[in-house]
Amino acid sequence: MPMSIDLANQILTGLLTGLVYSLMALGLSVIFGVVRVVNFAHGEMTALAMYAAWALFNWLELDPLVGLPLIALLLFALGYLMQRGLIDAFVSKPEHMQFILLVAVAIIMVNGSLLVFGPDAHGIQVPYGFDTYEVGPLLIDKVRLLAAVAALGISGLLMLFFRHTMTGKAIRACADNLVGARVIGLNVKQLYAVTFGIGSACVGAAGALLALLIDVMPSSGPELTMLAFIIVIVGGLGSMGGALLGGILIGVSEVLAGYFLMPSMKAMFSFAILILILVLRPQGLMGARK
Amino acid sequence: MSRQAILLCLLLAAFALAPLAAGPYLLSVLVVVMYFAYVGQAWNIMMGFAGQLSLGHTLYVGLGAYTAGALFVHLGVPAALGLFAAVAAAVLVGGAVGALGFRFGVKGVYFALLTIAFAEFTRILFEHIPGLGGPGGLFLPVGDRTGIDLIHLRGHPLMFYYLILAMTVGIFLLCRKLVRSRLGYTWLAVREDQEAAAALGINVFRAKLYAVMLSAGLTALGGVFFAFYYNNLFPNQAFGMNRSIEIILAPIVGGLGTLFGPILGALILTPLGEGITMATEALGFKAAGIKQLCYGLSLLAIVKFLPDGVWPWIRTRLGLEPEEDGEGDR
Amino acid sequence: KEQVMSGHSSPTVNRRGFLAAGAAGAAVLGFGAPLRAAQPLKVGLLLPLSGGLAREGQSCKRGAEVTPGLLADMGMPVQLMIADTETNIDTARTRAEKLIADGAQVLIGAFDSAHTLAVAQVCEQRGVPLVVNIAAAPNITEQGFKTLFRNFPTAPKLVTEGLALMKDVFKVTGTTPTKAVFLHNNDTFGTAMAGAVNKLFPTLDMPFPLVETISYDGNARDLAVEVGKAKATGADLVLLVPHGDDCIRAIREMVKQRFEPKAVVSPGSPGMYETQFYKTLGKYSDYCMTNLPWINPKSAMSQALLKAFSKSHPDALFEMNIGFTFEAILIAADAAKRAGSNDPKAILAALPTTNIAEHVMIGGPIAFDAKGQNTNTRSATIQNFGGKPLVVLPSDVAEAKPVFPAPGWQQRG
Amino acid sequence: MALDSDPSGAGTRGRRGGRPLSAAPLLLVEGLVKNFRGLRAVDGVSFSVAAGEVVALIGPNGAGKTTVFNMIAGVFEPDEGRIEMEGASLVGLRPDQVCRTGIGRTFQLVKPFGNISVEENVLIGALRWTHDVDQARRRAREVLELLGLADKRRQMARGLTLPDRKCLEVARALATGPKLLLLDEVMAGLRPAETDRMVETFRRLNRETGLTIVLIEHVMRAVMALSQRVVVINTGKPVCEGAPEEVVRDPRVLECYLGQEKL
Amino acid sequence: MLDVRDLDLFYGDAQALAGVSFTVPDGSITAIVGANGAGKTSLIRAIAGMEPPRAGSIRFDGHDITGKESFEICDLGLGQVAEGRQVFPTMSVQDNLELGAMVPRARKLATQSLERVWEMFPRLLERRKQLAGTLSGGEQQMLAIGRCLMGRPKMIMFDEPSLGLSPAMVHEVFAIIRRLHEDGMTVVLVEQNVAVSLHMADHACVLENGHVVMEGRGADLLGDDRVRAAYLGL
Ligand SMILES: Nc1ncnc2c1ncn2[C@@H]1O[C@H](COP(=O)(O)OP(=O)(O)OP(=O)(O)O)[C@@H](O)[C@H]1O
Ligand SMILES: Nc1ncnc2c1ncn2[C@@H]1O[C@H](COP(=O)(O)OP(=O)(O)OP(=O)(O)O)[C@@H](O)[C@H]1O
Ligand SMILES: CC(C)C[C@H](N)C(=O)O
Ligand SMILES: [Mg+2]
Ligand SMILES: [Mg+2]
Repeated sequence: MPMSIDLANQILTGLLTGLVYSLMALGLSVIFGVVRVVNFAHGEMTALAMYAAWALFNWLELDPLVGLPLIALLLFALGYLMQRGLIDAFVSKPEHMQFILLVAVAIIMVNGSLLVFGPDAHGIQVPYGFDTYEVGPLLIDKVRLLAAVAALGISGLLMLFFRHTMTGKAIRACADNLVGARVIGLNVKQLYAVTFGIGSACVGAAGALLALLIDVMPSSGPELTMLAFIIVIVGGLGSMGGALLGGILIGVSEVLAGYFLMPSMKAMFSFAILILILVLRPQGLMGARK
Repeated sequence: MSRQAILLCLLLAAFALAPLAAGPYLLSVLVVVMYFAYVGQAWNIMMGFAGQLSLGHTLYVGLGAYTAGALFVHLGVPAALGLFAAVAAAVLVGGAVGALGFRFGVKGVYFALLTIAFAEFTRILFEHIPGLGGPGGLFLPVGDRTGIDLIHLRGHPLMFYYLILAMTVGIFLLCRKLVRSRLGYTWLAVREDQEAAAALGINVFRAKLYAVMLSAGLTALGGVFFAFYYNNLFPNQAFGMNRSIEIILAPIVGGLGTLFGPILGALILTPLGEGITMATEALGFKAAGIKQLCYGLSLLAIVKFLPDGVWPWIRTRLGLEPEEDGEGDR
Repeated sequence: KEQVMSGHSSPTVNRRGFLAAGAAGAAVLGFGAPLRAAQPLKVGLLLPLSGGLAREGQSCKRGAEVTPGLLADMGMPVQLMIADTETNIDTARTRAEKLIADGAQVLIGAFDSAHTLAVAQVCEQRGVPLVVNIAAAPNITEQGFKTLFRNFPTAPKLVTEGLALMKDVFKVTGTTPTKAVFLHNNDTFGTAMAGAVNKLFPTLDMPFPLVETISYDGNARDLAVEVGKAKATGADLVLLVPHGDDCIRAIREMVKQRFEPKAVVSPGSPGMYETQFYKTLGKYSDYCMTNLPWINPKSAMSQALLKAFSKSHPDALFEMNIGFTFEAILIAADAAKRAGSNDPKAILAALPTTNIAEHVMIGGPIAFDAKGQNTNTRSATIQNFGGKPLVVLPSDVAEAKPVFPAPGWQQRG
Repeated sequence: MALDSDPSGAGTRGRRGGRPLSAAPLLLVEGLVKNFRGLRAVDGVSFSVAAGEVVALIGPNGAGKTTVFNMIAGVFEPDEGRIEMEGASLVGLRPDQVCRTGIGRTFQLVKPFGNISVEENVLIGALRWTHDVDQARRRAREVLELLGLADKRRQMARGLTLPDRKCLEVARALATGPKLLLLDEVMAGLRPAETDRMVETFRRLNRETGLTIVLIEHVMRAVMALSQRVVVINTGKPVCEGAPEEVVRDPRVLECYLGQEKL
Repeated sequence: MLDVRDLDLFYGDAQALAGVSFTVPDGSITAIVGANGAGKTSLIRAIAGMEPPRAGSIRFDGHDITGKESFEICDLGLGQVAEGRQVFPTMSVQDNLELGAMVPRARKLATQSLERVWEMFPRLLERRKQLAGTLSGGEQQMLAIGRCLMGRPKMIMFDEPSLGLSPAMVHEVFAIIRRLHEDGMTVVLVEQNVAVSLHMADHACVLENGHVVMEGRGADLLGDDRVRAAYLGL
């Protein structure tokens, strides 16, 4: 009996954490969906955002939840400039070129942060860092709950943005039919940069939230990149709902794998899911076949 | 005798005589260079010739290394025999990955990610196989460090250097032959346009499968060398993502699909890394990470300014026309 | 120049005699360096300064940086050549070659078992001695290396002493847990430790059963499941073998999940005594115990080292990595001094007869067995009080009394 | 205009007259249907081609001509209908298998192997029937000679002009040594003179080697000159079928395809 | 209105346009005819700034637009109805139209423009919420035209508006084009349906392999034997 309670607790945790991961993955998905470039430096950017959150917290006592918009803005700028100055020239190049380009970017980011912040893991201790709500037999970790809610909210806003604002529609138009977009005189370069910016802003927000849940160190980047991939592929590259679903799925499945198999195997389990999805439904659970 | 052939002979002579000039340190660097030239060429078969992007290629290095290594450690099987098992294992797995991917029409980025997934999956799997040491590592006992025992692959670094040099030359000649063979042309067709290839009676699925399996097998040979040169294997070192990246850098920087590309790329990248280390030390930058930072920047510069790779660029400078050097634009 | 020095024996003798005087003078005058004519020993230091193990590597480096000054005053001039293995085997290997090519006469390293093994290959090849500062994998000394000397306990030894010390703790405090759960990082070091625990635990008739062994990925982003699983076993003692920050995540989750073991004890691993651990966890970091070789607070040399260290690194923690890295260099320098030559061959010849009674780590005199393993290392129990690690056992070097069971998370002021 | 095609036309009539006698046609297409997400691209197209015949398939853009080719060539599987080559069904075969039954095809949107030389492009086609690369190369040169591309054989295919690329498509298909050649708008973009030359080449192939040809063309000049029979389809449905000179006078064809003269 | 001089366009090493020169008189319907692959679409793409020409100059409405970005050119009032309609399949008809008014010059007028398009194409009004991808070919063509009008162009280039349309629909589309012309719009018309387009055009030029081989009044070309032979097969 207590077994099942523990399990319920774990699943809840996985679900909440998964939501935050989805927000990060969402960035990757948005970027690929429009710009058609797989951002292999995604996790590294997330790590940068986490460092930013840490810095704001340590130097200005700014709670990540408060600093979030600022960090999102910072990452937006970063993404915008990256697309403009670097990636734009590669959008029409073959995948492996984009891969190398972004790997180079990733290497620079990882070691840049090593130089600046040193090798230590940086964690944020908010006053409420150890609080938990007790709901009946369930224990809900306050930080996780806040982060998850925020993540959900931001994802919602993003969807609204793409559905109802003119810029959002224009960006969708680019993804929908690039030629058409140019035919009616949309500034595609600009919109791409904005999209990359928005994707990065997601990463920024996610980073701020993740900083509450996990510690950041230079080597966190690659891990997170992998995680983001698994989530978006499972959910469907380019599908926003997919990213959310994928995040929750991976969050929960890792918990289950850890609980019933061996925690050190949980990542393996996720990769197994990834392989299955790629083989049986490459477009992902919610992706539309192109 | 074409200019390419001449160039080739000069290069070979240079490498053959290098140890006379190079001290043990340079020798160890050269071994790494050759190693990456070799595996780079093996990867190139899959990507450069058949156009299938594998980003998890270290999977085959690891499989080769662990198979031969384990056989040697547990059953005392000499490398000379173990390599057959190693190749077989890699070819099998490669075949499986290919079959799964291609049968279900997994293409482009998705196939690339599939290969990563398999590599990572295997990494963690191997961390949970006690018989292979798990994360604790698999250690190959070393008796003789001075002699030359090619059967057990035990002996002096010079032996290893000439071995990997031979392997690199071998794979170079093999690819040269392949490129002009029926299979080679079939791959080119598949790389360029699968639909058109099919319309010309080419079984695209099989062609791609052959490419993966051959590439996997040859890469596994590199893995066997890796195992017996380093004598200790760890899953995260053998199967890690960074390894896959290291493998593909040389051929891409050197020139994708060309015969010289991988060699040239390795000749550029490994020394570049070493050079940057010395430079930063000389300039008194002690901070860790600065080297990799510069490395990343150089990489960025290369892909940005020589997107087709260094070799094609040099080739036009040397006035070697693709036709003339017989390797087409590959 | 080396050749000349080691070639003729007489000048060496003179030099040695002179050195002694110089050292004495140095002690008095405070600066002896200029007086000394000796060639400083070129020590190549290999550490993971970047990449996955960068944290630990850097802390070893801090220890190394203060060493030459101290050794100089002891008449053992050394010149450090520090190289970064980037937590990568290839690099470790080529860096080693490079150091030797640049004239390193002894190599020290390499914190990680994997890299140590790679470097050992090179040293064996080149006949250059390798003094291992930190690396616990047992098989390092089972490879039959002639040039490798390790001043760090093997995983089994860490575990044996770690568990023994636990029994002492229970004896001293008069409380015994009912059952324990074993959590370990699934990396090279962690599995070596796990192997030892699972092999030795039954043989050491411990007063409590080990109900479950849980291995986790050191890179795991959070340890919620891991801890949840541990909690589900209902154990009241947690044996934890982290390898770095993971212990922070583990403790944090315990608090959040209201998992209240009598104590969290490491049978011999780094982590729960590091600055980061205290900074992040605050009051929750207290009372955690670690059983592993520690700096002997009572030793004069430790005091000297501590003084020098806190001068150059006021806010860095003075812990094991520093001690062992210092000792590794000390061992090399001592061998060179006894050999009266900086020639690798001579040092190699002198190392087996090493016998250093006065050093910084707890334990007997530093001496190596046939395999090049120092068997005189001794683990101590350190426990955290107010964000500082204090030695609580063995009593002869203790700085405080062990507290067990630890007060619950919520009961802490 | 139509008179142009008379010399062969004579022979043709003979063959056309004889067609009912010849047992199974080389290619038989019956009741083909293909839908793309609701859009009915091909709707009940039927026709048959006797060995040695030249048949043209015409119709406005989007009529479904290329889709018909794609179904014959095994790119799409028809939703309904039969496709038979020499009495054996082609339905369900992969494109490469169809090719091995002796059907060569060109693509309307040319698909040259851009990064290799023209000669190698054709060589790859020839490797369909020989395993010997040198033999294939010799064959490639013959074909290139025949189609007047010989002087460009060392160029990278991507550097060719469209007409040359279309020509390369044909060369590649021919090199596979097909019994039946499916040509999708290979004359498009050729100047009338070039068109005539190309037409002459195909005529010769047809006459000398008995090569059977089905061609999709918008260039009526070529259709009139080359084909012995014309099949007209519109919005996927068959409109009419017959001798070229009859078809171009058929009001339905004028209405749906050639465009009304008076407006 | 439009003046093209010695335009060269390459795709990689492949030349698509070679020294193309022609002019479009203000308020005219100018037809550009030519076989598939003649370079018609390339020409239009080059003018619209979607393919950078290698040589030559393009002047539109007094501005030199050579090498300008497509969005700048659109904003000068040069609209196009591209080959294959190029609507946004997964977006509603209304979204499609509104996006047409994203160019600065048309933003403020978006609402009026929409009204105009509604009354011009009542069929689109009925389907305003429908996804463009699910419209019939003809309706998509209307949408493409409507979307173009939302951008308030001074001149429209039509690339094969009748492509893949049923004859009836072709009539409708041409009727629309004629109506636009009567309202004073300058029109460039690229057509496969040579007969019809030459009938409509008061000015025309024939493109072959990227060269202009004939230029003149539509009716004259229609009478020209070579044209009849090559493009009408008569
Ligand atoms: N792969 C596909 N998916 C969806 N629709 C398709 C596909 N291929 C063709 N179509 C549609 O089927 C119809 C017929 O296309 P097809 O290419 O056969 O026309 P065609 O007769 O060859 O025209 P053209 O003379 O322009 O080549 C068109 O409406 C086209 O849009
Ligand atoms: N994106 C491209 N890349 C390479 N070549 C191209 C590209 N687009 C067109 N071409 C080539 O440029 C030439 C002209 O093509 P274009 O589409 O302009 O002809 P068109 O007259 O519009 O033909 P259609 O009547 O079929 O529309 C052709 O050879 C075509 O193959
Ligand atoms: C963690 C240390 C005490 C041991 C070292 N990291 C090793 O790999 O063995
Ligand atoms: Mg067609
Ligand atoms: Mg066109």
